[in-house]
Formats: sequence, C-alpha cells, structure tokens
Amino acid sequence: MAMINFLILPILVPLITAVILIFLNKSVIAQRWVSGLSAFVTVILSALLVNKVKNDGIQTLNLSNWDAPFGITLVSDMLSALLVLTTSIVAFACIIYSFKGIGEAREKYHFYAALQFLIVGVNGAFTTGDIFNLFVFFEVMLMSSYALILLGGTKIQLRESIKYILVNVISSGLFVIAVGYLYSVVGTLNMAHIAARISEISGISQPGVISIIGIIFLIVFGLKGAIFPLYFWLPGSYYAPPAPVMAIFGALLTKVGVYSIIRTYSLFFYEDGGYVQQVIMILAILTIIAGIIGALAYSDVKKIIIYNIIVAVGVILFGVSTMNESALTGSIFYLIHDMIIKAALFLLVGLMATITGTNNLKQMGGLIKNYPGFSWTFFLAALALSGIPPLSGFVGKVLIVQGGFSSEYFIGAAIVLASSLFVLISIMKIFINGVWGEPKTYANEKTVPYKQLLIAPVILVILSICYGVGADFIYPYMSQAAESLINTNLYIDAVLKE
Amino acid sequence: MEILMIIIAGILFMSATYLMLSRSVVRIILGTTVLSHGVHLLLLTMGGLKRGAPPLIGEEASAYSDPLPQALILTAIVISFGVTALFLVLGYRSYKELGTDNMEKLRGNDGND
Amino acid sequence: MKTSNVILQSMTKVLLFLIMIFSIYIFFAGHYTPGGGFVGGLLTSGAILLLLLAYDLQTVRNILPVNFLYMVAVGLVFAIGTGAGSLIFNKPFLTHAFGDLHVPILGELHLHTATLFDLGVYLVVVGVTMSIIQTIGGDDE
Amino acid sequence: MSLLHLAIIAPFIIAVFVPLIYKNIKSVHTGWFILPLPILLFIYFSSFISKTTNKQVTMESFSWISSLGIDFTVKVDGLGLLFALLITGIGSLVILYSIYYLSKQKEKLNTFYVYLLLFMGAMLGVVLSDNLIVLYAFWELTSFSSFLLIGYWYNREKSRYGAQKSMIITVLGGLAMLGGIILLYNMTGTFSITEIVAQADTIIDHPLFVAALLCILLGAFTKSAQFPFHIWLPDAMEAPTPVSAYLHSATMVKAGIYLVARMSPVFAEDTLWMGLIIAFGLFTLFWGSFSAVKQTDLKSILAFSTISQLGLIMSLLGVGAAALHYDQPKYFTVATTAAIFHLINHATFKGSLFMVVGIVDHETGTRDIRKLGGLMNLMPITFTIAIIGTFSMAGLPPFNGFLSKEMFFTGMINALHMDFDWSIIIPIIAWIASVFTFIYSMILVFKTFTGKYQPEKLEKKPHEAPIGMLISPIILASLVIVIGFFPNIIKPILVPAIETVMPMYEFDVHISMWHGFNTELVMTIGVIIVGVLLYLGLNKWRGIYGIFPEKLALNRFYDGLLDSMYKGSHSLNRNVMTGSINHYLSYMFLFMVVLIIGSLFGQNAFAFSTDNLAPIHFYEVILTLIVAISSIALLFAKSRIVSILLTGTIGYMVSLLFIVFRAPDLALTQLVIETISVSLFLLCFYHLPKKLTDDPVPVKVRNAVISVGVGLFVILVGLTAHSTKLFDSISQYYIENTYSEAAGKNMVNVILVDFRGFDTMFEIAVLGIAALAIFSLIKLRRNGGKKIENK
Repeated sequence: MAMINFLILPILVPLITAVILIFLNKSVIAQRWVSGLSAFVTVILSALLVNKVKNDGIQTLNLSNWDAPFGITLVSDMLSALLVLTTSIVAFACIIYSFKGIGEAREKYHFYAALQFLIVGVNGAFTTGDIFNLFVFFEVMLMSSYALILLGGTKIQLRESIKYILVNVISSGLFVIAVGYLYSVVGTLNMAHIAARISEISGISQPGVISIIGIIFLIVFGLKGAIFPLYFWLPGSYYAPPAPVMAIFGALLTKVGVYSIIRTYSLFFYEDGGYVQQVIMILAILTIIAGIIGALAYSDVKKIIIYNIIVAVGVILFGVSTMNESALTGSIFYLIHDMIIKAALFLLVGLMATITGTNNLKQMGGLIKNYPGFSWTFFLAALALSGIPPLSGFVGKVLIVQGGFSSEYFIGAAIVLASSLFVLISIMKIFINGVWGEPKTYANEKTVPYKQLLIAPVILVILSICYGVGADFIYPYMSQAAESLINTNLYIDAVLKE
Repeated sequence: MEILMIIIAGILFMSATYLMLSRSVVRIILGTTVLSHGVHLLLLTMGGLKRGAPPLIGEEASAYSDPLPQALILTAIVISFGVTALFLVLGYRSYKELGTDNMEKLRGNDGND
Repeated sequence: MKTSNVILQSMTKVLLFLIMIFSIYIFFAGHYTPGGGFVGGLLTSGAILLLLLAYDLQTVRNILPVNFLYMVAVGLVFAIGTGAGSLIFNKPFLTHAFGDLHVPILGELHLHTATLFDLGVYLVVVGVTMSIIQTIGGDDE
Repeated sequence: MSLLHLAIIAPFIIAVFVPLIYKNIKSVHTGWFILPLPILLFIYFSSFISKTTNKQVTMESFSWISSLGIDFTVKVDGLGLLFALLITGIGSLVILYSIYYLSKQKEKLNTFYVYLLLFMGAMLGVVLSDNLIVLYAFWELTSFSSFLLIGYWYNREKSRYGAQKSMIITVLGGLAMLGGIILLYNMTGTFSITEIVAQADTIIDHPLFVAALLCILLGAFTKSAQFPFHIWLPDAMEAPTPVSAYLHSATMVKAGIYLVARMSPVFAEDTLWMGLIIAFGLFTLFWGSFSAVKQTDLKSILAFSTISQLGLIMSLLGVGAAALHYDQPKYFTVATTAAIFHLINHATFKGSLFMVVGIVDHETGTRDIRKLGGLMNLMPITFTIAIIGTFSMAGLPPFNGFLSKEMFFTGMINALHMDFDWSIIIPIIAWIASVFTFIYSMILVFKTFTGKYQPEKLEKKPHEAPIGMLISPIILASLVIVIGFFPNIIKPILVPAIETVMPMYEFDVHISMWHGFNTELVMTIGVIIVGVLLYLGLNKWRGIYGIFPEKLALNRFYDGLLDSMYKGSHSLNRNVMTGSINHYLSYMFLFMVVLIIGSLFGQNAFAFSTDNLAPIHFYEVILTLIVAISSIALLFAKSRIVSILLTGTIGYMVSLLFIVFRAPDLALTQLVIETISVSLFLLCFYHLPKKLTDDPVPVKVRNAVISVGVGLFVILVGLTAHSTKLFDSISQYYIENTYSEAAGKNMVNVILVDFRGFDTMFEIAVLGIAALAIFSLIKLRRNGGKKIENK
C-alpha cells in the first residue's frame, strides 16, 4: 500500500515530539531521549523520502483531501526533499551537542520543544506548495527562533532579540501584503497554480506588476536570507544565543529564505524578462562582498563564522540568478554543503569558546596542543568552507563558476571564485591564532565535557567529507533537483495533475 | 472604496514605520500592532470589497464576499496576536533587566573588535 | 493589582457565567454562523481575565488549578490527532469526516471531526492566553 | 584502482598510521618506519623508465565524479615520471636526513611525518594526474601541507606569519588556476589534459583563450615563486630544514614549472605565453640572485637562490616555447632541454646545500653568516659537500651545474633569433644574473667555512655532524659530480620528459663538458672574473642595496595590503554595523522604498484604474478618518497611556470596518483580540516609564521621510495590484462546495478548519510556541552563568 502521507512525516514527527516534550518538562533525561530519538527517526524518514522522490518523482499531498489549488498542497520535489533531509541531519547533530552543551536550566525550560517546533517550521517551509502556508510555516519557524534566542534571558539575548523580532515582524508584514498583491493579480495561492497562471500570460504582454511583486518577495525572503543590504540584523542576533542555537540559526534559518527565493523566483518571476534576475544577481554579488568585509573585520570567532553565512548566501544566489543548469546544480550542491558545514563550524566555535571562556581570538592560542581532535576537525571544516577539494564546498563552487562563465557573467563568477580566498583567510585566522600559537591555560578547561561536545561536529564534518568525495553519488540527486527548477512544468504538472 | 482603503493601509504603514524607527520600545511595539492592522486591511482590500453578502451560506444572496482573504486574515490576526504578546513581554522583561526603554542605549557594540 | 471591589466581584460572577455560556455557543456555532474555536477560546479567556481583574491571581489559580501549558499541548494533541487520524485510513492528512450517527435514546447525532479540530483550537487559545496572563501576572509578585 | 593509483595514495594511507606508530613505538625514531615507502616508490617508478624511453605512456583511470568529467586518471609519461622520481628520490633522502635532524625526544614527529607524507602523496598526484580538477585538488593539498609544515613550530610568531603568507599567495594562484581550468573546460568540454592538448588548435581562437592563459600562468607563477609572488618563499624558511630542502627547493616550488611545461603544448603557440614567461622568468632570475647577495641568513640566501633558479628554468621554458611559436625547433628547443636538465641539477645541488645549511644550523645554533666562519677544519666533510654544491650552483666545471649553465647560455643566445627588437637583453640579463649567482655561491661557502672562527658568537661548540646526517648530502653531492662527468646517464629520464613538453619534435640530446671555445664559455669565464672581483670588493659596493627604499619593498606592500584589508573592513563594518536598530531599519526601509518605487516606474509597471470599485458610504469615511487621525496622532503622543488608547482605537475601528466589509468573523475576532491585547499592553507597560523617550529632531525628520516613502510604496503597489486583476479568484469553489462537500455554512470557518485546516493547525502551534517562549522568558533568567529561576 502506497503511503500517500509519507511526505508529511518529517513535519509531523517533530510536531508530535514537540507536544510530547511539553508534557515532559519535568525530566531532562526523558526530554533528551525523546528528542534525540525523534530527530534520528526524522533523519531516517527524510532519507526515505529523498529516495522515494528519486524513484517515483515529485510527491504531492492534497491536505484534507481537497484537490489543488483549493486546499493546501504539500509538494516534495528533490530540492525540497534534500533540504528536509539536511535540516533533519543538522537538527540531529545540534540536539546531540545540546545534551552537554546547552545547560540543564535551558533544557528544563522547553529548549527541546522549541527546537522541535523550529524543525517543524523549517521542514514545513521546504515542503509546502502554498504561498500562504509558507507564511504560516515561516511564523512557526520564527516563533520557535524567538523562543530559542530568548531562552536564558541574558542581557545580550534580551537586547538582540528586540532587534531580531522587530525585523522579522516587518518582514512578515511585508510577506502578507506581498501575498495579498499576488492574490489580487492572479487570484490563487497554490504555488503551482500561480506559476501556471503567470506562464499563461507571459507569452502575451506580462504586466510589470509581476516584477514588482517579485521584488517585494525578494525583499521579504532576502530579509530572512540576509542578502545585501538587508543583512544588518543578522550578526548581532545570531551572536546572542548559545552555540547549538547559533548553529541551528546559521545553518537553517537563512537557508529557508534562500530556498524561498529559489522557489518563487524559478516558479513565478523567471519569465519576467530578466528584471528580477538582474536584481538578484547584483544583490548576490554585493552580498558576497559585504559578507567578506564582515568576515575579515573581526577577531571574534563567532563573528567570523557569522559573516561567512552572508558570503555563502551570496554565492548560492549568484548561482541561482544565472539560471544556468550547471550553476543551479552547483547552487543546490553548495546550499546543502553550507548547511552542514556551517552547523559544524558553529558548534566547533562554540566548543572553542566553551574551552577558552572567550570569543576573542586575541585571548586564545595553542589549542592544538591539548585538543588535537578539535583542531583537526576545525581545520577540515575550514577547508571545506573555503571550497578546497575534495571537501564538500568544492563541487558546488566549481559548478557555479563554470555555469557563470558559460553564461558569460564573468565578473560575478570571478568574485565567487575570489571569495574562496577571503573566506579562507578569514577562517584560517582562527586556525592560525587560536589553534596554533602559544598554548595557554584556561580557567574552565577542566570542567568542559570536551569529548562529548566534539561528537556532533565530527559527525557533521565526516558527512561533509563524504559529501565532497562522494559527489558522484550525490550528483544525480542534485541534477534532479535543478531539473524541476528549470523545467517548472514538472512541478506544476505534478501538483495540478494535468 | 478600495482606493480609499489602500490609502488608509498606506497611512497605517507609514505610522507603523515611523513608530518602529523610534527609539522608544513602547512605540516600537505599538508600531508592530499598527503594522498588522495595515496588513490585514490591505489583504482584505486586495480580495475586493463588498462583493456581496457575508460569506455565510443561507443568506439568500446571489453573491458573497470573497471568503478566502477573510480566512487568511483571521490566521494572520491570531499569529500577530501571538507575536505581539511575546514582544510585549519582551519589552517588559528587557526594561526590568536592562533598565532602559531606549533602543539607542541598547546598541551593545562595546568590545566590538 | 489587588482590587477588592465587591460590586465588581459580584458583577463578575454573573458576567463570567454569561460569557462562558456565550463562548461555548460561539464555539459550536462556528461552522454555521460567525464564531468558532478562536473566538470561543478568546471569549473564554476574556471571562477568566475578568475574574482575574476582579479577584486576584491566587483566586483564579484556586478556581482553575490547571497548568495552562499542558492545556495548550492537549489542544495541539486534539488538532494533530484529528489530522493524524486520516493517516490510519491512508487518506490525506487532515481529511475530515462527517455524518449522522444513530444513537439509541438520543436519536440522530450530527458528528463532524472538524468540531474536534476546532476544540483543539479552542483549548490552545484558552491555554495560551491564560498562560501568558498568568505568567506576567505572576511575575509581579 | 590500479597499482599506480595505489602508489599515489600510499603516502596517505601510511600517514593514517603514523600517529599510531609514534604513540606505541617510542624507542625507534618514527622516520625509520616512513623511509621504506619513498624508497619503494622510487624503485617502482624507476620501472617505468624503460617504458617512457620507448615513448610508451601508461594511463590508468579510476572513476570518481564521472558525471562532471572528473576522473582520477593517472598518466605516466616522460615529464610525470621525471617529477615522480624527483619526489620519491629526494623524498627518501630528506626523510633519512630528518631522522638525524629532528630529535625524537623534543619534536612531535607524528605530525611532522603526517604532513610530509601528505605532501609527498599530493605532489605525486599533481605530476601524475591527467585530469585538471584532480591536479588542482592535489595542488591545493601541496599548498596546505606546505602551510602546515611551515607552521610546524606553531608557537613561533614567524612560523605562523610565514605559513599564512605562503597559503594566501599559493591559494590565490591556485584559485586563478582553477578559473583557468574551468575556462578551458568551457572551451573543450573536458578536464583531461590529454584531450585538451589534442584540441589545442581550436582553443587558440577562442575569445577566452587569453583569460585562460593568464589564469593558468598566475597559478604557475605563484607556486614557483616568480616575481612579484616570490615573497612567500623566504618566509617559508621557517619550516624545519629538511622541509625547506624538500618542498621549498626540490619539489613543490617546481610544480609551477611542471604546470608550464605540461600546458606548453596548449598555449605555447601564443606570443603572450612566451613573452610573459620569458619576462617574468628573467626578472625573477635577476631579482632573486641580486637579492640573495644581501642576505645574511644562510637559509635566506638559499631561498633567494631558489627563486632565482626557478626564474631561470621558467625563462628557459619561455624561450623553448618560441620553438612552437615560430615552428623553428633548431634554435629554441635547446632551451627546453636546458630547462629540464637544470631542473634535475638544481634538485641535486640545492638539496645538498640545504642539508649542509641544516647541519651548520644544527651544530652551531645559528645560520647568520656574520657569526659564522672558519668551520672548514671542524667540519671537513660538510665543507667538501658545500664546495661541490656551491660550485655547481655557480656554474663551475666539472659539476653538473656547469653543464646546464652552459646550455642555459646557449638557449639565451639563441633567443636572439626571436622576432623581437630588444631580444639582446635576454642574454645580457642572463649573464648579469649569473654573476650574482656566482657571488652569493661564494658568500655561502666561504663566509661559513673559511675566515675567522668566532666561537664566542655561537651557541654550541660545533663539530662534524653524525654520519647519518651526512649520508643524504653525500649522495646528492656525488650525483652532482657523476652527472657532471657523465651527463648522458640521465638521458633516459631527460629525453622523454623533453619530448612530453614538445611532443611534435624529435630530440637527440647529447651533453658534453667541452664544446670548444664558444660564446658560452667566454660568458662563463666573464662570470668568474667579474664575480671574483665583485666578491672580493663586496664591502665597497654593498651600499647599492641601501638605495632601494624599504618602503617600496614587496613585503611591505604585502603586509600593508593585509593590514589595510583587516583595518579597512573593520572600520567600514564598524561604521555600518552600529548596533542601532534605527540605523539597520533605516537602511532596509530606504532600500525597499528605492528599489520598489524605482522598479515600479523604471519598469513602467504602475497601473491605476478606477473600474471595479465598491461604493463608499458616508459612515465609512468617518471610520477611515478616525483610523487615519488616530494613527497620525499616535506619532505625536508623548505618554504611554495615550499611545495605548490610540492603538486600541485603531484596532476597534478596524473591527468596525470588518463589519462594513461583510466579514463578521473577522470583526468578532478582532474585537475580542483587541480587548485582550489592550489589557496585555496595560499589564506589561505598567512598569515602564510613563513618558516615552523621544528622538532628536533630525532623526525624527529622517524617520518621517522614510516612513512616507514606505506608506507611498504600499499605496502605489496596492493601486497597481488592484488595477491589474488578471484572473478570477478561486473562491467561487468555496462558495459552491462549502455546504455540499464540507458540511458547513460559515465559509470562513470551513476554510479555516477544513479547506485550509493545515494553516490553522500551525497557527495554533505558533500561539503555543509563543506561550512557551513567554513562560520561559519570565521564569528562566541566566546572568553571568548564574541561574536565577523565578518560581
């Protein structure tokens, strides 16, 4: 019997888990077990989903049994399934890290429940095929992120959350009016249906209002995805919460924005004569530059990684904006790589800060002496981030550059290529000054559960290595994902079953 | 009527923006509430106004108002309520903890290197 | 916020009863006339809020010794459960079923799983509103 | 996976076991366990010599990322084999040397040998890969293993500085090279060198040919330390001396040479290729030798010497390329021969010299020639090796350096046949550089071993090095002599290598010590005479090094660039990332306003139509006016309570508007929610100051301008969207099916619980999370690590 509801499971399992966790607030041990197991189950389910999409093509589910476009439809194409899988993996790693890395106080106050809700939001956003439902999942994700960023209530958390929430409230407001504008013009909310309707008129004379709505969506998702010049809120906000939360934020939240740009752009705004495309490309390039400037500016380990999020967003969007098949495949390669490696790096940097008791590189040094395991994991992660072959960032970057060159966007492609160097400089600064250097003794060193905390980042880094070395195995998945972005009829037909 | 409503929504957006740009936490939070009103009115307007009876079957009407935007707005209202509530409590907590309602005093860029 | 206003208190008792009745009506009417889980839940919370204003937090706690966060979770269980029920029948998630059940003595009973879903909404709304009010109110002490 | 692949991977596999060996077997120096590997590999690769001399190419492929044309294809041809033999041969000697050089008690041998093995494997990969992407991967790995080796003594500031510098410069070049590789791929559709060479004729006309050429050259120049990228090499001398001998003189720095030689068949026909390589090579040759003379550190002398010699080989390859460009093998191929020949010779004498310097450093505790002197009698064997090495380097007979130096002169003289007016400067620069080469060679050997012995300046009392440490330099020095006397014994390695670079020509190489009394010999004699004179009068003319202002030095430039990069980005970021939410929002809103309004008019998208409007009633106008007035009044409200009331008013008016617009559910919900919200506002803001903090007037004005812009774009886009209704709403479906299919009468409610029940489910989840967040926010407070729970 074909399980028609299969694609909802990666949303449903964390949701149910979250509810169970609310009841388990008294026992930290039980919470750990339940959330860890559930996260593992989610990973397995998402992997099965990817496999199903690989074999049977795009999966759809018309919720409440109403035909599209009248109900809400969930759609798992390869891109969405892969992102769901990556999300689940990252979440699993962060949960494992949290067992020893977040502190019992936070665990007692619904940390795991909020985290599970966040996974619900992220997986939901990746899966939904309805533009308003996307908004709802954004809100689930955001509300959980508010909960997580606030949890603990330290001064810096309070201060930065006000900014974070404010920016997101604005972007949510814009999101709803953008949906309103779109609804006014095309009269429907199902994304495949919107795409079908827009492509119906695109041959004739497509009114400019579509481009404008495209721009507003770009701003809405760009705020989440932290593109230039909408990224200002990010460094401060991501700095505030503890490492596992930072890792989740850094790996997942911006990527939901990026995904939404990819999705809406490829479905709705691609055929608008290239205006939205140009805007995205210019902003992508500026985003890379802005990110690099930030990454080079600080001696604070967390900030260095945080600004690297912005660089990656720019690189991915550049690949998307070329709408060239290999660049697009590259972007998807890179997107997933970045989720894994950013999570690993944030956890590693968090571990570094836990050991040394500071975020400032100038007060660190010589960690390689007593923490070789950490040091080499970090080294590999740093190389992977910079796209050094055969680690995970490489294939994606090569494809983006190659696609950029072949579509003759030379400046952009060259900047993507050059960004690797600056990323490398910024991250190796941590290695050279923190891992190398005169060994020091640190006050809290003895009490840090170093080995346990190292497990999660090691898992992620191993994954990243396999991802790079096994690129041939992964490539068919990526190209299938890119295919449904380029040939949107695949997506539309799967949903509307025409 | 739609034009009037669009303009009203615009005014609400304008006020909201001005409030959110202010440095007082109270104004900022009130700004987000005003923003949500603007959003909801605009969304309703985008569906077309007064196209018929309220969307209740049995009103013996030949036409009904578009029920879909109404449903969306209802969802949006509830979500904004949740966000507003959280934001309010945050404003209150942070004032107690940080001792100020002035966002300019909360830049927190000291030791920024 | 200790208000010991006798008039307010006795008025509250009456009002509370009326609002509760109204909110339950609104809840059930939702499928046919304006109303539903949201409004019903909000009205109920409004009633409890009134109680809080008239008496104090402790009194409300005594009358309603409920952990409102659990109430939220229970509400979510209802909502999710309604949806997940369709998984068993391999119907799309959240497919509703409705029909008339013949019950001896009571006769025909109109049943709709959507009501169950709406009950979840109701519980969550009450739970959330009350837990917020209670948490903030409790912080004053 | 073939045996060849295994040979490349073997060092990586052994590297995995090194930490285990080191940990468990403390009594034996770890190096002894490593040593057999390069020796075995050397023997294995030697077995290919018979094949390559018969022009037989061995190719083995192992599919890796086949979908992208990236396969691990290994190709053993003359050039690859020559390098493979160098890598494993010198590698064996270096490891043997390191066993005596690095103390097993003091040094962390595990990391050292892991890095060294990584490097060896990577370097073999570079020279044996036929796939450019795989080559690039190994190329970067050599950069990083070099980085790790330079930073081996990681607690030293200078090591870290040198490591970073080499990494930045070589990775910069590597990325450029990657760009070039990708361009070549776009032109040919393949990453395979063999296939690209086969398509060489079509590539040359491609518009991106020059770009690819420049990118590839940038990669080669940075790796082979060509001016102005050479600055990383002297700082790389912070690495332990065996490393310097191996990576930074014999092998890694020659990867750039390898790349140029390997890609010559593709690019050599182009003038630019030839011109750039000659120009950079010659200048590097001169600059390196010139700078070497002023150094006082033995390793620095060798570093600059290496730079200079790399320039020499590079320039020879450039002149050799002229053979292809002019299709005149007669004059120019000798340069290619000289390049490859000198490459081998350089590895032998430079390797031995590095080891000698290592011995001196090891035995005396210093490498400063101002402190050294008179070691001849104390270290006679070392001295002998040094004499052989330096004389060969200076190009004196009967050593191998003399032979290649002569051939180098021949090549440079033949460059006069090029169709180029200024070609005479090529042999002139070559000659001048040779003079300086002579001088620093003499400095190196005589300032160290002759002159006054100054024991008071040395940290330890020097004596001859242990025999183990001497074996490797003795072997290399013997090679210097053997090749000097019997150069033709290396022909089986040499000729196939040359033929790979110039596959279209036949080579019949015969090298002999005596060519008769020709121009080259005259030049050499001139070098010796002038060199001796200048060496003796060194103190008189040394002043010219002071003329060159330190400020213009490239190192200063590099440091300044890096520093200004950090400082610039810091100050830029500091000015933008102020932490002020007002600033952030201002940027964002401004961007939105400009982009949206700009696009609206720029794209001619604005539309306005008065069709299809609902009628307006008088009471509606009143309602909207109240909304407008209260929202504007709100901006000027100074007190907390007034603001809350005004916000409440707006909310209630909105719910009245909902009634007007036939939305009873909305009205009801809005009404109740507004009531609860207002009470929450009052509850929460009860503790906040009664008077609201105000902004200064200029800020207010700026905020006002931005706000008007935001309001404007919402209105303009709203009007446009309203005026372009292209499709009917899908809502008709709900109107038709609500009762029959969903058994409800209130469409809005039915949409909420049924058609779009999924939205509702997560919307209440949002509410639930909000409750959790608020609960935890109030109850859990952590400050400075101390937990305060609020019961």
